Amino acid sequence: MNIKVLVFAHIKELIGSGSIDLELSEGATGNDLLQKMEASFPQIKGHRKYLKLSMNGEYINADATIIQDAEIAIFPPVSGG
Amino acid sequence: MNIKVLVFAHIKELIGSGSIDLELSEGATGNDLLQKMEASFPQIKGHRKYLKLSMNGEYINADATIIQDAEIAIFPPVSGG
Amino acid sequence: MFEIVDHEIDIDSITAKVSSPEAGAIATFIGVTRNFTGNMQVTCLQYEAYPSMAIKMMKKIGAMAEKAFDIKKIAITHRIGAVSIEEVSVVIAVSASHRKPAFRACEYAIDTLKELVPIWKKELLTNGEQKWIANNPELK
Amino acid sequence: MFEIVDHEIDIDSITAKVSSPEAGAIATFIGVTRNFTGNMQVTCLQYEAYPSMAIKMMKKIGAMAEKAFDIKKIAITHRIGAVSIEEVSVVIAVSASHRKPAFRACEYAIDTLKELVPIWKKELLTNGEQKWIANNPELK
Repeated sequence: MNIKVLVFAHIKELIGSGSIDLELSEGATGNDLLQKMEASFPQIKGHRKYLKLSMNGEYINADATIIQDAEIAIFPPVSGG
Repeated sequence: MNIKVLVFAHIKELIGSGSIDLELSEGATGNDLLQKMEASFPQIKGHRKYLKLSMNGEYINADATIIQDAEIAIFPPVSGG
Repeated sequence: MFEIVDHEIDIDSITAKVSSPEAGAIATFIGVTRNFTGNMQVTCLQYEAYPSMAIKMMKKIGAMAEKAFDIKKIAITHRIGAVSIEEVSVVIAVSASHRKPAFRACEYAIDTLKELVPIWKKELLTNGEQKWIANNPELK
Repeated sequence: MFEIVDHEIDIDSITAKVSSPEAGAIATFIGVTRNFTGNMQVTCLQYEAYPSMAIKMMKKIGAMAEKAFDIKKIAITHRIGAVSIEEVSVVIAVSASHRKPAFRACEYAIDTLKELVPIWKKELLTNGEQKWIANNPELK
Protein backbone atom coordinates (compact mmCIF):
# COMPACT_ATOMS: atom_id res chain seq x y z
CA MET A 1 0.00 0.00 0.00
CA ASN A 2 1.10 3.53 -0.71
CA ILE A 3 1.29 5.75 2.36
CA LYS A 4 1.72 9.49 2.52
CA VAL A 5 3.92 10.57 5.42
CA LEU A 6 4.03 14.17 6.65
CA VAL A 7 7.18 15.34 8.40
CA PHE A 8 7.75 18.50 10.41
CA ALA A 9 10.31 20.80 11.97
CA HIS A 10 13.86 19.44 12.22
CA ILE A 11 12.95 16.22 10.40
CA LYS A 12 11.42 18.16 7.53
CA GLU A 13 14.62 20.19 7.23
CA LEU A 14 16.77 17.06 7.24
CA ILE A 15 14.65 15.38 4.55
CA GLY A 16 14.14 18.55 2.54
CA SER A 17 10.41 17.98 2.05
CA GLY A 18 7.29 18.05 4.20
CA SER A 19 5.60 15.09 2.54
CA ILE A 20 6.96 11.67 1.51
CA ASP A 21 5.23 8.82 -0.37
CA LEU A 22 6.23 5.39 0.90
CA GLU A 23 5.34 1.89 -0.28
CA LEU A 24 4.55 -0.39 2.68
CA SER A 25 3.27 -3.96 2.83
CA GLU A 26 -0.19 -4.62 4.29
CA GLY A 27 -0.03 -4.91 8.10
CA ALA A 28 3.13 -2.85 8.35
CA THR A 29 3.68 -1.12 11.71
CA GLY A 30 5.03 2.26 12.65
CA ASN A 31 8.42 0.61 13.18
CA ASP A 32 8.38 -0.77 9.63
CA LEU A 33 7.55 2.69 8.37
CA LEU A 34 10.37 4.28 10.36
CA GLN A 35 12.83 1.68 9.04
CA LYS A 36 11.77 2.39 5.50
CA MET A 37 12.14 6.14 6.10
CA GLU A 38 15.63 5.65 7.51
CA ALA A 39 16.58 3.50 4.51
CA SER A 40 15.44 6.25 2.14
CA PHE A 41 16.76 9.15 4.26
CA PRO A 42 19.79 7.97 6.25
CA GLN A 43 20.27 11.51 7.51
CA ILE A 44 17.39 11.00 10.00
CA LYS A 45 19.06 7.98 11.65
CA GLY A 46 19.92 8.75 15.25
CA HIS A 47 16.73 10.79 15.68
CA ARG A 48 14.46 7.77 15.98
CA LYS A 49 14.64 7.48 19.78
CA TYR A 50 12.63 10.66 20.22
CA LEU A 51 10.47 10.75 17.10
CA LYS A 52 6.69 10.91 17.54
CA LEU A 53 4.23 9.17 15.23
CA SER A 54 0.65 10.08 14.50
CA MET A 55 -2.09 8.46 12.42
CA ASN A 56 -5.09 10.54 11.36
CA GLY A 57 -4.16 13.22 13.86
CA GLU A 58 -3.82 10.91 16.89
CA TYR A 59 -0.57 9.82 18.53
CA ILE A 60 0.28 6.15 17.96
CA ASN A 61 2.98 3.86 19.28
CA ALA A 62 5.59 2.56 16.87
CA ASP A 63 4.14 -0.96 17.11
CA ALA A 64 0.68 0.14 15.91
CA THR A 65 -0.45 -1.18 12.54
CA ILE A 66 -0.61 1.39 9.75
CA ILE A 67 -4.06 1.58 8.17
CA GLN A 68 -4.45 2.05 4.43
CA ASP A 69 -5.24 5.66 3.39
CA ALA A 70 -4.41 6.96 6.86
CA GLU A 71 -2.56 10.27 7.19
CA ILE A 72 0.72 9.47 8.94
CA ALA A 73 3.03 12.07 10.43
CA ILE A 74 6.51 11.85 11.94
CA PHE A 75 7.89 14.68 14.01
CA PRO A 76 10.22 15.63 16.86
CA PRO A 77 8.90 16.39 20.37
CA VAL A 78 6.58 19.36 20.21
CA SER A 79 7.70 22.78 21.46
CA GLY A 80 4.73 25.10 21.07
CA GLY A 81 3.62 27.66 23.63
CA MET B 1 -7.97 65.75 70.20
CA ASN B 2 -10.29 65.97 67.22
CA ILE B 3 -10.20 62.95 64.94
CA LYS B 4 -11.70 62.57 61.49
CA VAL B 5 -13.12 59.08 60.93
CA LEU B 6 -13.96 57.79 57.47
CA VAL B 7 -16.62 55.10 57.18
CA PHE B 8 -17.50 52.94 54.19
CA ALA B 9 -20.05 50.60 52.66
CA HIS B 10 -22.74 49.28 55.02
CA ILE B 11 -21.46 51.37 57.94
CA LYS B 12 -21.59 54.52 55.85
CA GLU B 13 -25.18 53.74 54.92
CA LEU B 14 -26.13 53.13 58.57
CA ILE B 15 -24.53 56.38 59.70
CA GLY B 16 -25.69 58.38 56.71
CA SER B 17 -22.31 60.03 56.15
CA GLY B 18 -18.86 58.96 54.97
CA SER B 19 -16.94 61.15 57.38
CA ILE B 20 -17.40 61.81 61.13
CA ASP B 21 -15.54 64.19 63.43
CA LEU B 22 -14.96 62.75 66.91
CA GLU B 23 -13.46 64.27 70.06
CA LEU B 24 -11.10 61.76 71.74
CA SER B 25 -8.80 62.13 74.74
CA GLU B 26 -5.03 61.83 74.19
CA GLY B 27 -3.89 58.21 74.24
CA ALA B 28 -7.31 56.91 73.21
CA THR B 29 -7.30 53.50 71.47
CA GLY B 30 -9.30 52.08 68.59
CA ASN B 31 -11.64 50.55 71.16
CA ASP B 32 -12.28 53.97 72.72
CA LEU B 33 -13.00 55.34 69.28
CA LEU B 34 -15.42 52.52 68.48
CA GLN B 35 -17.21 53.05 71.81
CA LYS B 36 -17.59 56.74 71.07
CA MET B 37 -18.88 55.93 67.58
CA GLU B 38 -21.44 53.52 69.03
CA ALA B 39 -22.55 56.12 71.57
CA SER B 40 -23.11 58.65 68.78
CA PHE B 41 -24.55 56.15 66.29
CA PRO B 42 -26.29 53.33 68.18
CA GLN B 43 -27.43 51.91 64.83
CA ILE B 44 -23.92 50.47 64.28
CA LYS B 45 -23.99 48.46 67.52
CA GLY B 46 -23.88 44.75 66.77
CA HIS B 47 -21.53 45.29 63.84
CA ARG B 48 -18.46 45.81 65.99
CA LYS B 49 -17.36 42.17 66.04
CA TYR B 50 -16.41 42.29 62.37
CA LEU B 51 -15.46 45.93 61.87
CA LYS B 52 -11.96 46.72 60.53
CA LEU B 53 -9.95 49.72 61.60
CA SER B 54 -7.22 51.53 59.70
CA MET B 55 -4.92 54.41 60.55
CA ASN B 56 -3.20 56.31 57.74
CA GLY B 57 -4.09 53.58 55.28
CA GLU B 58 -2.75 50.65 57.35
CA TYR B 59 -4.82 48.10 59.25
CA ILE B 60 -4.61 48.47 63.03
CA ASN B 61 -5.91 46.41 65.94
CA ALA B 62 -8.59 47.91 68.18
CA ASP B 63 -6.11 48.22 71.04
CA ALA B 64 -3.72 50.44 69.03
CA THR B 65 -3.32 54.02 70.19
CA ILE B 66 -4.86 56.65 67.93
CA ILE B 67 -2.31 59.24 66.82
CA GLN B 68 -3.27 62.89 66.53
CA ASP B 69 -4.00 64.04 62.95
CA ALA B 70 -4.08 60.46 61.69
CA GLU B 71 -6.68 59.46 59.09
CA ILE B 72 -8.82 56.79 60.73
CA ALA B 73 -11.25 54.57 58.83
CA ILE B 74 -13.84 52.06 60.01
CA PHE B 75 -15.33 49.57 57.58
CA PRO B 76 -16.83 46.13 57.18
CA PRO B 77 -14.81 43.17 55.78
CA VAL B 78 -13.71 43.99 52.25
CA SER B 79 -15.40 42.35 49.27
CA GLY B 80 -13.60 43.60 46.16
CA GLY B 81 -12.63 41.46 43.21
CA MET C 1 0.65 49.91 37.74
CA PHE C 2 -2.03 50.09 40.44
CA GLU C 3 -5.20 52.02 39.82
CA ILE C 4 -8.86 52.42 40.60
CA VAL C 5 -11.02 53.55 37.70
CA ASP C 6 -14.69 54.43 37.32
CA HIS C 7 -15.05 53.32 33.69
CA GLU C 8 -14.67 50.15 31.60
CA ILE C 9 -11.29 48.46 31.88
CA ASP C 10 -9.32 47.84 28.68
CA ILE C 11 -7.69 44.47 29.27
CA ASP C 12 -5.07 44.85 26.51
CA SER C 13 -3.75 48.03 28.10
CA ILE C 14 -3.20 46.20 31.41
CA THR C 15 -1.32 43.29 29.84
CA ALA C 16 0.70 45.84 27.82
CA LYS C 17 1.81 47.45 31.10
CA VAL C 18 3.53 44.26 32.27
CA SER C 19 5.10 43.41 28.92
CA SER C 20 8.88 43.13 29.03
CA PRO C 21 11.50 41.74 26.64
CA GLU C 22 12.59 39.45 29.48
CA ALA C 23 9.11 38.04 30.10
CA GLY C 24 8.08 34.82 28.37
CA ALA C 25 4.76 34.46 30.17
CA ILE C 26 1.89 36.68 31.27
CA ALA C 27 -0.88 35.35 33.51
CA THR C 28 -3.99 37.40 34.02
CA PHE C 29 -7.04 37.25 36.21
CA ILE C 30 -10.20 39.01 35.08
CA GLY C 31 -13.11 39.39 37.50
CA VAL C 32 -16.51 39.63 35.85
CA THR C 33 -20.04 40.30 37.11
CA ARG C 34 -22.14 37.11 37.11
CA ASN C 35 -25.88 36.98 36.45
CA PHE C 36 -26.78 34.95 39.53
CA THR C 37 -25.78 34.84 43.17
CA GLY C 38 -27.19 31.66 44.67
CA ASN C 39 -30.61 31.70 43.02
CA MET C 40 -31.07 35.47 43.03
CA GLN C 41 -30.75 37.29 39.72
CA VAL C 42 -28.32 40.20 39.67
CA THR C 43 -28.80 43.48 37.79
CA CYS C 44 -25.32 44.80 38.49
CA LEU C 45 -22.69 45.08 41.18
CA GLN C 46 -21.99 48.44 42.77
CA TYR C 47 -18.39 48.84 43.96
CA GLU C 48 -17.17 51.38 46.51
CA ALA C 49 -13.53 51.94 47.49
CA TYR C 50 -11.43 53.71 50.09
CA PRO C 51 -9.16 54.82 47.26
CA SER C 52 -5.98 56.00 48.99
CA MET C 53 -5.78 52.90 51.20
CA ALA C 54 -6.82 50.64 48.32
CA ILE C 55 -3.90 51.85 46.19
CA LYS C 56 -1.56 51.49 49.16
CA MET C 57 -2.71 47.88 49.70
CA MET C 58 -2.42 47.07 45.97
CA LYS C 59 1.17 48.36 46.00
CA LYS C 60 1.85 46.22 49.05
CA ILE C 61 0.43 43.16 47.27
CA GLY C 62 2.63 43.95 44.26
CA ALA C 63 5.72 44.25 46.46
CA MET C 64 4.90 41.02 48.30
CA ALA C 65 4.33 39.19 45.00
CA GLU C 66 7.66 40.44 43.63
CA LYS C 67 9.40 39.26 46.78
CA ALA C 68 7.73 35.85 46.93
CA PHE C 69 7.77 34.89 43.23
CA ASP C 70 10.25 35.19 40.38
CA ILE C 71 8.23 37.71 38.36
CA LYS C 72 9.01 40.76 36.24
CA LYS C 73 6.02 43.10 36.61
CA ILE C 74 2.55 43.14 38.13
CA ALA C 75 -0.38 45.47 37.43
CA ILE C 76 -3.75 45.68 39.16
CA THR C 77 -6.74 47.74 38.02
CA HIS C 78 -10.04 47.71 39.91
CA ARG C 79 -13.18 49.41 38.71
CA ILE C 80 -15.66 51.12 41.04
CA GLY C 81 -19.25 52.20 40.53
CA ALA C 82 -21.85 50.08 38.73
CA VAL C 83 -20.51 47.03 36.86
CA SER C 84 -23.08 45.21 34.74
CA ILE C 85 -23.24 41.51 33.93
CA GLU C 86 -20.29 40.32 31.80
CA GLU C 87 -18.45 43.57 32.53
CA VAL C 88 -15.03 43.49 34.14
CA SER C 89 -14.52 44.65 37.75
CA VAL C 90 -10.84 43.80 38.20
CA VAL C 91 -7.82 42.84 36.07
CA ILE C 92 -4.54 41.54 37.45
CA ALA C 93 -1.67 40.89 35.03
CA VAL C 94 1.69 39.37 35.97
CA SER C 95 4.68 38.85 33.71
CA ALA C 96 7.56 36.47 34.40
CA SER C 97 10.30 34.64 32.58
CA HIS C 98 8.34 31.42 33.00
CA ARG C 99 4.71 30.53 33.43
CA LYS C 100 4.64 28.90 36.87
CA PRO C 101 5.65 32.00 38.87
CA ALA C 102 3.31 34.12 36.72
CA PHE C 103 0.34 31.88 37.61
CA ARG C 104 1.31 31.60 41.29
CA ALA C 105 1.77 35.35 41.69
CA CYS C 106 -1.46 36.18 39.85
CA GLU C 107 -3.46 33.83 42.05
CA TYR C 108 -1.73 35.14 45.16
CA ALA C 109 -2.56 38.71 44.12
CA ILE C 110 -6.30 38.14 43.62
CA ASP C 111 -6.56 36.04 46.80
CA THR C 112 -4.82 38.77 48.80
CA LEU C 113 -6.75 41.59 47.11
CA LYS C 114 -9.96 39.95 48.29
CA GLU C 115 -8.60 39.91 51.85
CA LEU C 116 -6.86 43.26 52.16
CA VAL C 117 -7.90 45.87 49.61
CA PRO C 118 -10.63 48.17 51.00
CA ILE C 119 -13.22 47.81 48.25
CA TRP C 120 -16.77 46.65 48.85
CA LYS C 121 -19.48 45.41 46.56
CA LYS C 122 -23.20 45.58 46.82
CA GLU C 123 -25.44 43.35 44.73
CA LEU C 124 -28.41 45.03 43.10
CA LEU C 125 -30.93 42.26 42.46
CA THR C 126 -33.68 42.22 39.84
CA ASN C 127 -36.26 41.99 42.65
CA GLY C 128 -35.14 45.44 43.83
CA GLU C 129 -33.13 44.21 46.83
CA GLN C 130 -29.66 45.51 47.56
CA LYS C 131 -27.15 43.46 49.51
CA TRP C 132 -23.61 44.24 50.69
CA ILE C 133 -21.31 41.28 50.16
CA ALA C 134 -18.54 39.89 52.36
CA ASN C 135 -15.81 37.89 50.58
CA ASN C 136 -15.22 35.89 53.71
CA PRO C 137 -18.48 34.07 54.55
CA GLU C 138 -17.49 33.78 58.24
CA LEU C 139 -17.65 37.54 58.50
CA LYS C 140 -21.06 37.98 56.91
CA MET D 1 -12.65 28.45 20.11
CA PHE D 2 -9.45 26.74 18.91
CA GLU D 3 -7.41 28.27 16.16
CA ILE D 4 -4.01 28.68 14.59
CA VAL D 5 -3.30 32.10 13.08
CA ASP D 6 -0.42 33.59 11.15
CA HIS D 7 -0.84 37.17 12.38
CA GLU D 8 -0.82 39.11 15.64
CA ILE D 9 -3.24 37.83 18.28
CA ASP D 10 -5.79 40.26 19.69
CA ILE D 11 -6.01 39.26 23.36
CA ASP D 12 -9.32 41.03 24.02
CA SER D 13 -11.02 39.04 21.28
CA ILE D 14 -9.94 35.76 22.91
CA THR D 15 -11.18 36.73 26.36
CA ALA D 16 -14.42 37.95 24.75
CA LYS D 17 -14.92 34.45 23.31
CA VAL D 18 -15.10 32.88 26.76
CA SER D 19 -17.27 35.59 28.30
CA SER D 20 -20.53 34.29 29.72
CA PRO D 21 -23.18 35.79 32.02
CA GLU D 22 -22.58 32.80 34.31
CA ALA D 23 -18.82 33.34 34.54
CA GLY D 24 -17.40 35.39 37.41
CA ALA D 25 -13.76 34.74 36.58
CA ILE D 26 -11.55 34.53 33.53
CA ALA D 27 -7.96 33.31 33.78
CA THR D 28 -5.65 33.75 30.82
CA PHE D 29 -2.18 32.64 29.87
CA ILE D 30 -0.24 34.66 27.32
CA GLY D 31 2.98 33.27 25.88
CA VAL D 32 5.47 35.91 24.73
CA THR D 33 8.81 35.80 22.92
CA ARG D 34 11.70 36.55 25.30
CA ASN D 35 14.89 38.36 24.33
CA PHE D 36 17.28 35.77 25.76
CA THR D 37 17.53 32.02 25.89
CA GLY D 38 20.27 31.11 28.35
CA ASN D 39 22.82 33.75 27.40
CA MET D 40 22.04 33.79 23.67
CA GLN D 41 20.17 36.79 22.32
CA VAL D 42 17.05 36.00 20.30
CA THR D 43 15.87 37.86 17.18
CA CYS D 44 12.55 36.06 16.93
CA LEU D 45 10.91 32.69 17.27
CA GLN D 46 9.72 30.87 14.17
CA TYR D 47 6.71 28.59 14.80
CA GLU D 48 5.59 25.72 12.58
CA ALA D 49 2.45 23.63 13.08
CA TYR D 50 0.80 20.46 11.85
CA PRO D 51 -2.46 22.41 11.72
CA SER D 52 -5.16 19.72 11.45
CA MET D 53 -3.68 17.64 14.28
CA ALA D 54 -2.90 20.76 16.33
CA ILE D 55 -6.57 21.84 16.24
CA LYS D 56 -7.64 18.29 17.08
CA MET D 57 -5.31 18.23 20.10
CA MET D 58 -6.45 21.69 21.23
CA LYS D 59 -10.07 20.50 21.11
CA LYS D 60 -9.07 17.44 23.12
CA ILE D 61 -7.37 19.65 25.72
CA GLY D 62 -10.52 21.80 25.86
CA ALA D 63 -12.73 18.73 26.36
CA MET D 64 -10.40 17.32 29.04
CA ALA D 65 -10.32 20.68 30.84
CA GLU D 66 -14.13 20.91 30.79
CA LYS D 67 -14.35 17.39 32.21
CA ALA D 68 -11.71 17.87 34.91
CA PHE D 69 -12.59 21.39 36.11
CA ASP D 70 -15.79 23.30 36.80
CA ILE D 71 -15.38 25.79 33.96
CA LYS D 72 -17.71 27.46 31.47
CA LYS D 73 -15.64 28.00 28.31
CA ILE D 74 -12.09 27.66 27.08
CA ALA D 75 -10.40 29.19 24.03
CA ILE D 76 -6.90 28.60 22.65
CA THR D 77 -5.22 30.58 19.87
CA HIS D 78 -1.67 29.82 18.73
CA ARG D 79 0.26 31.90 16.26
CA ILE D 80 2.66 30.43 13.70
CA GLY D 81 5.40 32.03 11.60
CA ALA D 82 7.83 34.61 12.97
CA VAL D 83 7.01 36.02 16.41
CA SER D 84 9.25 38.90 17.51
CA ILE D 85 10.32 39.81 21.04
CA GLU D 86 7.38 40.92 23.25
CA GLU D 87 4.94 39.59 20.66
CA VAL D 88 2.38 36.97 21.66
CA SER D 89 2.65 33.36 20.44
CA VAL D 90 -0.23 31.79 22.34
CA VAL D 91 -3.29 32.87 24.33
CA ILE D 92 -5.41 30.57 26.47
CA ALA D 93 -8.52 31.98 28.15
CA VAL D 94 -10.76 30.07 30.55
CA SER D 95 -13.98 31.29 32.13
CA ALA D 96 -15.60 29.78 35.21
CA SER D 97 -18.06 30.69 37.94
CA HIS D 98 -15.15 30.99 40.37
CA ARG D 99 -11.46 31.75 40.06
CA LYS D 100 -9.84 28.55 41.33
CA PRO D 101 -11.10 26.26 38.54
CA ALA D 102 -10.33 28.98 35.98
CA PHE D 103 -6.68 29.13 37.12
CA ARG D 104 -6.35 25.35 37.41
CA ALA D 105 -7.82 24.71 33.96
CA CYS D 106 -5.74 27.46 32.32
CA GLU D 107 -2.52 26.06 33.75
CA TYR D 108 -3.54 22.53 32.82
CA ALA D 109 -4.23 23.68 29.26
CA ILE D 110 -0.86 25.36 28.69
CA ASP D 111 1.02 22.47 30.35
CA THR D 112 -0.79 19.97 28.14
CA LEU D 113 -0.48 22.11 25.01
CA LYS D 114 3.28 22.04 25.49
CA GLU D 115 3.16 18.23 25.67
CA LEU D 116 0.64 17.31 23.01
CA VAL D 117 -0.04 19.99 20.41
CA PRO D 118 2.11 19.48 17.29
CA ILE D 119 3.70 22.92 17.04
CA TRP D 120 7.45 23.49 17.01
CA LYS D 121 9.57 26.54 17.53
CA LYS D 122 12.95 27.47 16.21
CA GLU D 123 15.00 30.21 17.79
CA LEU D 124 16.65 32.66 15.42
CA LEU D 125 19.60 34.13 17.32
CA THR D 126 21.28 37.48 16.72
CA ASN D 127 24.53 35.63 15.91
CA GLY D 128 22.79 34.07 12.91
CA GLU D 129 22.31 30.62 14.45
CA GLN D 130 18.99 28.80 14.24
CA LYS D 131 17.98 26.20 16.80
CA TRP D 132 14.93 23.95 17.05
CA ILE D 133 13.62 23.80 20.62
CA ALA D 134 12.25 20.88 22.61
CA ASN D 135 9.89 21.77 25.49
CA ASN D 136 10.94 18.66 27.35
CA PRO D 137 14.70 18.91 28.04
CA GLU D 138 15.01 15.11 28.31
CA LEU D 139 14.07 14.85 24.68
CA LYS D 140 16.50 17.43 23.37
